Amino acid sequence: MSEWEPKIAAFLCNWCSYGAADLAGVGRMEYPPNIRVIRIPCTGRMSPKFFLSAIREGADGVWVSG
Amino acid sequence: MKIIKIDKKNWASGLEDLAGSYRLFGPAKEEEFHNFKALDQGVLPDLTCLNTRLSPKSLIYPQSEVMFEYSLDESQEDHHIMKEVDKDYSPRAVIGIRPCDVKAFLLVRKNFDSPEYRDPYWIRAYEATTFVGLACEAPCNTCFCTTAGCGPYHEEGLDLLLMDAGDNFLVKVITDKGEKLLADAGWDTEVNTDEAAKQIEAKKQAAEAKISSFVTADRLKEMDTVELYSAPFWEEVAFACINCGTCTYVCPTCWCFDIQDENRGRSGMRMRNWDSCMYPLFTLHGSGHNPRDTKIQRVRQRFMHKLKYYVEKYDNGIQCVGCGRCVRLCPVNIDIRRVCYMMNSYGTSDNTCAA
Amino acid sequence: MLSYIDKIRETSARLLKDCSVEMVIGFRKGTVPMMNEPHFAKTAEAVDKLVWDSNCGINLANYLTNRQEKIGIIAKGCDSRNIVTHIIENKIKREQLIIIGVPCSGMIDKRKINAMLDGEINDVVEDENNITVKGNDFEKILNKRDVLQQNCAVCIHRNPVIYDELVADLVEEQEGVDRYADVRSIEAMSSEEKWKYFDDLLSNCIRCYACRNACPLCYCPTCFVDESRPQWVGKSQDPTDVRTFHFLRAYHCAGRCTDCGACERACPVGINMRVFTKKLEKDCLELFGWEAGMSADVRPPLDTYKPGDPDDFIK
Amino acid sequence: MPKNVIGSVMVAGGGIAGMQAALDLADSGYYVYLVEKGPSIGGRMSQLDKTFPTNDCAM
Amino acid sequence: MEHMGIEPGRLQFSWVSSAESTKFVEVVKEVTEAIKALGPNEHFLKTKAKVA
Amino acid sequence: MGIVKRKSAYVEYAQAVPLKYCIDGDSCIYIQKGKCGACKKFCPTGAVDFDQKEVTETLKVGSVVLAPGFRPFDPSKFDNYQYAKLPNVITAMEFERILSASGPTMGHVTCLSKDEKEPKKIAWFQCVGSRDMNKCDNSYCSGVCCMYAIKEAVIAKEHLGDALDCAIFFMDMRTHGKEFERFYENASEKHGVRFIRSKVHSVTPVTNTDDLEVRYVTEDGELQTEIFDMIVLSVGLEISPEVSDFAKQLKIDLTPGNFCQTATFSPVQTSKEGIFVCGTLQGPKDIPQAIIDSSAAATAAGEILAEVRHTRTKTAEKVPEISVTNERPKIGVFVCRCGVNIAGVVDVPAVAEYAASLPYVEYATDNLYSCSQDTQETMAQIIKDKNLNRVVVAACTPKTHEPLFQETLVNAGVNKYLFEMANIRNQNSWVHKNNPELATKKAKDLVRMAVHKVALMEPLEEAELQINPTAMVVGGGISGMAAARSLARQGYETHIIEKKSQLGGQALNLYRTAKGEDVQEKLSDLIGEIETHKKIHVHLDTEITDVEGFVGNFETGLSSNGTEETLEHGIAIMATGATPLQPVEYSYGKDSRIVTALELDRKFIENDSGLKDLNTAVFIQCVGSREPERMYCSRVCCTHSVDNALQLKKLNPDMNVFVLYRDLRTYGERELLYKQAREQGVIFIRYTLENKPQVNIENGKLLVKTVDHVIGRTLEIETDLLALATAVIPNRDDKLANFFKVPLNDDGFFVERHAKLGPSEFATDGVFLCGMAHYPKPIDESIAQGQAAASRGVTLLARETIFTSGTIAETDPMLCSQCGVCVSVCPYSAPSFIEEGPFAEKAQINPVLCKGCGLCVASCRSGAIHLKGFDNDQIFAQIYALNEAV
Repeated sequence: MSEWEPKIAAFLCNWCSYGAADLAGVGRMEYPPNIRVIRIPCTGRMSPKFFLSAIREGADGVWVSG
Repeated sequence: MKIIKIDKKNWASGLEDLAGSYRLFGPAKEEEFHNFKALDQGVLPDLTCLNTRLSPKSLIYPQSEVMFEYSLDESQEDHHIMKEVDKDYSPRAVIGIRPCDVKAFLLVRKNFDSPEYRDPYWIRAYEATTFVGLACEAPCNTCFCTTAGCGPYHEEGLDLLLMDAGDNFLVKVITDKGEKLLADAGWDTEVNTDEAAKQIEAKKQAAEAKISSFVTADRLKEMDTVELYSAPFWEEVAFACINCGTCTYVCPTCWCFDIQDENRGRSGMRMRNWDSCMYPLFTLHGSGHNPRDTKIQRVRQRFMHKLKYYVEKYDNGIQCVGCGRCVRLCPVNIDIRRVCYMMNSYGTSDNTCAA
Repeated sequence: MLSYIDKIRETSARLLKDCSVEMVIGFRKGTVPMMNEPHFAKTAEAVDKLVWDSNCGINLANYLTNRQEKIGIIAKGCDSRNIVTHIIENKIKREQLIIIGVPCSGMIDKRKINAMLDGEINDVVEDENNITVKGNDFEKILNKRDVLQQNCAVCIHRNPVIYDELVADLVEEQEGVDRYADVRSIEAMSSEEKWKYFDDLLSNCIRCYACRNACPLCYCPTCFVDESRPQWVGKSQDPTDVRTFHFLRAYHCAGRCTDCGACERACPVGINMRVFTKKLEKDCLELFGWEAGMSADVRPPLDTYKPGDPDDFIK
Repeated sequence: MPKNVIGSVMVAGGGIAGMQAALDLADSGYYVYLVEKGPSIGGRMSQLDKTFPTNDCAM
Repeated sequence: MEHMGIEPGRLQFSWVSSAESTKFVEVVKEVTEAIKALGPNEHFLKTKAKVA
Repeated sequence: MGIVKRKSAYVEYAQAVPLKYCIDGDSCIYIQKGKCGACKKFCPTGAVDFDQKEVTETLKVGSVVLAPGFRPFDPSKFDNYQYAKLPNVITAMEFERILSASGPTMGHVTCLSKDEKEPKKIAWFQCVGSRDMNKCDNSYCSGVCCMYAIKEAVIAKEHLGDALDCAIFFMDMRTHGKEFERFYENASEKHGVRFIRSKVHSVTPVTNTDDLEVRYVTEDGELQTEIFDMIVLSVGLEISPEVSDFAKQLKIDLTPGNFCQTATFSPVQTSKEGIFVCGTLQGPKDIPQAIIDSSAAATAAGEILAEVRHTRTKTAEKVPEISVTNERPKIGVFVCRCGVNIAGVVDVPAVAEYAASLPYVEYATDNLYSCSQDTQETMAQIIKDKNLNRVVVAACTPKTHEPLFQETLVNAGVNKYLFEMANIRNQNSWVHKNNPELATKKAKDLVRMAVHKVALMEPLEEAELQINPTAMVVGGGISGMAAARSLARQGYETHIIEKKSQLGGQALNLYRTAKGEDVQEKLSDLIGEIETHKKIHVHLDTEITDVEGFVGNFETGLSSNGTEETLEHGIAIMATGATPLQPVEYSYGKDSRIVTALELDRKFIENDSGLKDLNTAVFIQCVGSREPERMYCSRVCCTHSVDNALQLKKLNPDMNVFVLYRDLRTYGERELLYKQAREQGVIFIRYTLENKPQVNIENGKLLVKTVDHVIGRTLEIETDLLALATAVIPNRDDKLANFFKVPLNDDGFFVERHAKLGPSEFATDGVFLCGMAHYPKPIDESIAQGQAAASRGVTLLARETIFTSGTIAETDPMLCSQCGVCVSVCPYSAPSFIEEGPFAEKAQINPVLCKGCGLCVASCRSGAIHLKGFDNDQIFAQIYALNEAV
């Protein structure tokens, strides 16, 4: 690969950001392809374990969005 | 018997020569404590330490040891097959190990090298190693080796025994392995054996005299196991214990391990890690049942194993070399000497006195 | 100190005698210098073994978890705060306890003392202000203030916050101590320096979990590091796994840690893991104005959500 | 109301309106006959690509 | 996290309601940029255990 | 439509239901000439039967709902547009097919001329077959063409890039629906669609090419010509003669436009009892409005059949669920192309091939449209044949399609929770269309993550829950009452909660409907029925203080003049309505002659004698609407003002009546009023947002100044009455929205579940909406939506029980350390301590109260709580799968 592309684990709330992500798709809005979405039922589900383990497993960043 | 003298001036150069044919290990100080480390080029073992904080058992039996690798990738031909990993069993030499720690390997060997089972990793590592012991001139106040089947000048398990004699080291040659190491190092100044032996004996007496701490284990073998097991003092012994497992981790004679697989994506490895009978998970069954569910059972197990079951099974004394590490490092001051005393004197009139 | 011991024994004996409690949990004299052993007394004979000195650093609240009987417990400031947390978290009922409060003047740090001396210590004698240490060929008098455990040196809750009996008059609380100098110095580091700092800090860890087990907050039936379904923290000494353990252990103590120092004291390899918990303790104080274990009536801030909670970190 | 009321409804037209009415009726506990002239239901909406204002797929 | 030496920017939080697709896209861009700027994650990677 | 040749054996479209081939009698050689019959020979299942004859069946039903729909206007007869002759003049329906991925060009926009070139310039002509008495008889407005033309223009640009020139020739831009105005604004501002206000005179082909020359007159009267590659005729909707004949047979009254005659207060009732109407037969309309009145028709039919509910229905047979316990995961992966939506960006076969290489994947394939019925059936068959026990579908988004695919699993006997979707459309192909390589990579990552997760999924059970058969309607306006009436007529106890001391809402201020009915009279009839109905309980002067519970079992705290009570109900309908804007412009408040539209209605209601003495009256439209801070059309005001203008003319035919407007939006048959007003001499003058009318009071004279758009000169009108058509402002109630966890949009209207398909319900189960709280609307639409909300509610109430989600938290008492964090932290009070038994004092979770948010799981230090479907190991599996396996 020519340029390093970060891989970001995105923990998205099913009801909020996940919906927004879908809507962004409907709106055909372009954004960088670096995020890998993990759907969680609510940001309350997010646990530091997930952050740590994502980082441990080689994610370059973690984004939690409610 | 052969005794060699090494002028301390030749110490460093000899070690340097050895580094060509051996991987060298020795005590090294890090911050406040000594531990055994692989010695980098030109680094001398620190022989001033009383004893290392952690026992050298990890040199032969690492805390985490990978045994096999495997792949889960079904497109690979050898998927789901355990493959042995390559390990380095080239000759190694441990310089400056204490007699008690070396004796401990012989105790552990009962487990890893028995007629029923020979543990390939342990045995190969052990056999690749030449032990250059350092006699204790100034034992710690928690050392009780002399009553634990060992001593500051104990030779069992050693290939060479080194003694500090001012400008020189006196070296007692115990095995051929030791002999070879001396040759590789170019230390070959023989001394008058008789004279040196006398000198050594005197030093030995002096060192042993300095040991004030002891265990009494004379009755353990003959005692009734079930009676001892059901003794009421275990509640008191176990009360303070926090199940941390420090005692087993620092103990040179504890050998239990646990096998775990660690997966990384579609490959993984099978490794063994030290385990401890102090941990609740140690005996947890797959069913969820745990035969040693309570702390008191686990504490009892540790002492019964070391001081009764081992004694009975191997007729080889207690499973302890008196290094005193567990006594010094137990965060809540559970003292094996005291427990041993309580066990040994159980059923007699006097079994409450602390060591 | 001696007067403390007499009062402790007298109180304990009384409570046992009138059957207010079935056992008293305290300390007995240790078998090595500067160590005492947690001990329970059910009989008069055992009561006579109870002692008190500056080597009672282990947090006795740890011994209360899920006990069913009526217990008398000797509690210094930090112990009492952890007893409060235990009560909040249903680990013991207030009614089961008679708390024998001990105003504390700090526990001594044997590592610090050992480091100050060359030889082995055979005996230690202490009075009000001084510690006399004796070895084979030396004897040295140290000012107690200079050899306190780090956490005791910056402690501002030396008196028990909750008690039924008191063995002595309350001591004056320390004022103006700089509790978080160490945390601040880490905060000031760059990410790279921090990384290095913690790498060094944890390099000796042998994962014996003494810190976890000495901590009264750690009472889960199965600790996350021991879970194997899924096993997401490796059990070897892999530095990442070691760090994950320490990090999450600290995280689990967030809003609950009283900085009693039991973890650090218990560590066989001398890791100062308090730098993790203290950071969280400091954050809790700054963000929520919270100090753990001060009242049995309030739930810790991280257990509850309030609309006013700080959310500056969220975009 | 006469007593011999029949608990079924005929919906004429299988477009979006007919389908919705049929679904509502069926979910409300009535038997529905959905009658459509063509070979499949879906009506005009199935010929649309996207719908305004969200540009959702009409399918 | 930050305290331990993981760069603060590696973990990002945001609130985006399901209607705010524009904000979503903005935040994705921001987050990606921020993490790109930090470069690859080099710490806390679980690497293959050493063969001991 | 004949864009391309259809084979005589055909399927209507890829997702058709039922998806069966049929034979086109018009082109089949066998049917036409008695020869061939090849299909019969080759069909392996012997499904072709030429002997099928028309059969007549008689159905006995309790009620009939008419939804026959429309046919697009056929523009062949317009010789000036030469639709029939020129290949590149097409209808909007044909253009839809060209845009569609499953259409004849696979979504590639090309001209229909032989060269099949990509067009560079496309023009849309509005009002083809609508608002036109000249070339056809359709004087009504079709109501949908403005929006679909804009949509087509925007999507065409999306397909062909911004360089494509799109021009829309229109008379009035009628974007009066919810969120339409913003769409219009964006089309012009962001996408650069050109809007040209002109009715095109004629189209002539450019010699020797298929290009088209368009001649039109600009607003200032200049004749212009422009050349386009393609012309799309925005054809209107009309009722086909068969339908109107059928209606006449049924003796159903029709309107002049051949739509069904209905009354404002009973919008889906035909003139024949027991027959109801919905969809375009009721009037030209867009999808959500059709959905609303079809639900309304359903409830209207249900109202007369309430007592025989459940007498004819049968319970569906369930496919027995196979046990997957102790089975090795056998995963099937279906990668959807979604036409070109996904396949146009992502290399779908590569993803499927990659999926096949993943652990436990036994089967992987790609589908053109995974959601189409035949694919669904094929998938179910594959699951059965291959004994799959886990399924991953990589397609659009679980938010819309998860239930569908779960149903497929159920049909194959697999527990529906053994399923995971990888979102490779909404969150991948649609947003990374310029980066196909990375998008394919991302799709593989997402599939891998889903596969790893699904391997760990366990079958889950759903708890059954009783529904309280009581409804609560918030708001006692027209739509709220309509909803309550329907619910009560269907047999459900209904409570109306009204803040004010009187029922009626805004309707109390209205004079006449567009159809000429007297609002006050009809309103009092409705109120009368509400107040006397046994099943309706009206709570006036009442506010909601608190809401607890969930679908089927809400508990709402009510407060009325200091008395508190708790109402238990199974569903809730939000009908909180709207109020008119109090204007601050046009000197409102400075002169008694300046009134709002509703104040004018008041004068009519009170029979104000001064009205007929006026010499001049001026109406100003869009007061507060379609402004940057209120970017929506208030929908009702154009019709209202036109009608009031007519009323004034009726009182005094000599009165000078002016309507100052921006776009006149008398949609549907309301257009007839507009026409009538023009005929009666009402003068309509257009103004622009940049150049609003000026109102001055000089020496007691009320003067309105505006620029006439035709002559381009400033006019000054001295008037005796100035009526301001003020914006409709929702009664925004954030507290209420919060109580029921339902969203509000930026304008303060509630956000429905789906803009098209779920206009009367919320994403939150058991909560519905209607009336002006949804969007401004006239009385008939408000009533229809009230009925629709009731209909949607009844579908829940009639079920009597519902199943809760299987995605809930559960404690493992063996691991619980009873610290109480979960009990303290849960916002829904789901966890509690077990009181007795072997696990006394450990925590447990009430599956009904649990929303599956996972807060307790994250808070549990002991790891004793599991969230089914999103458990630690499942999320970890996804995390571990983030990177390609080492």
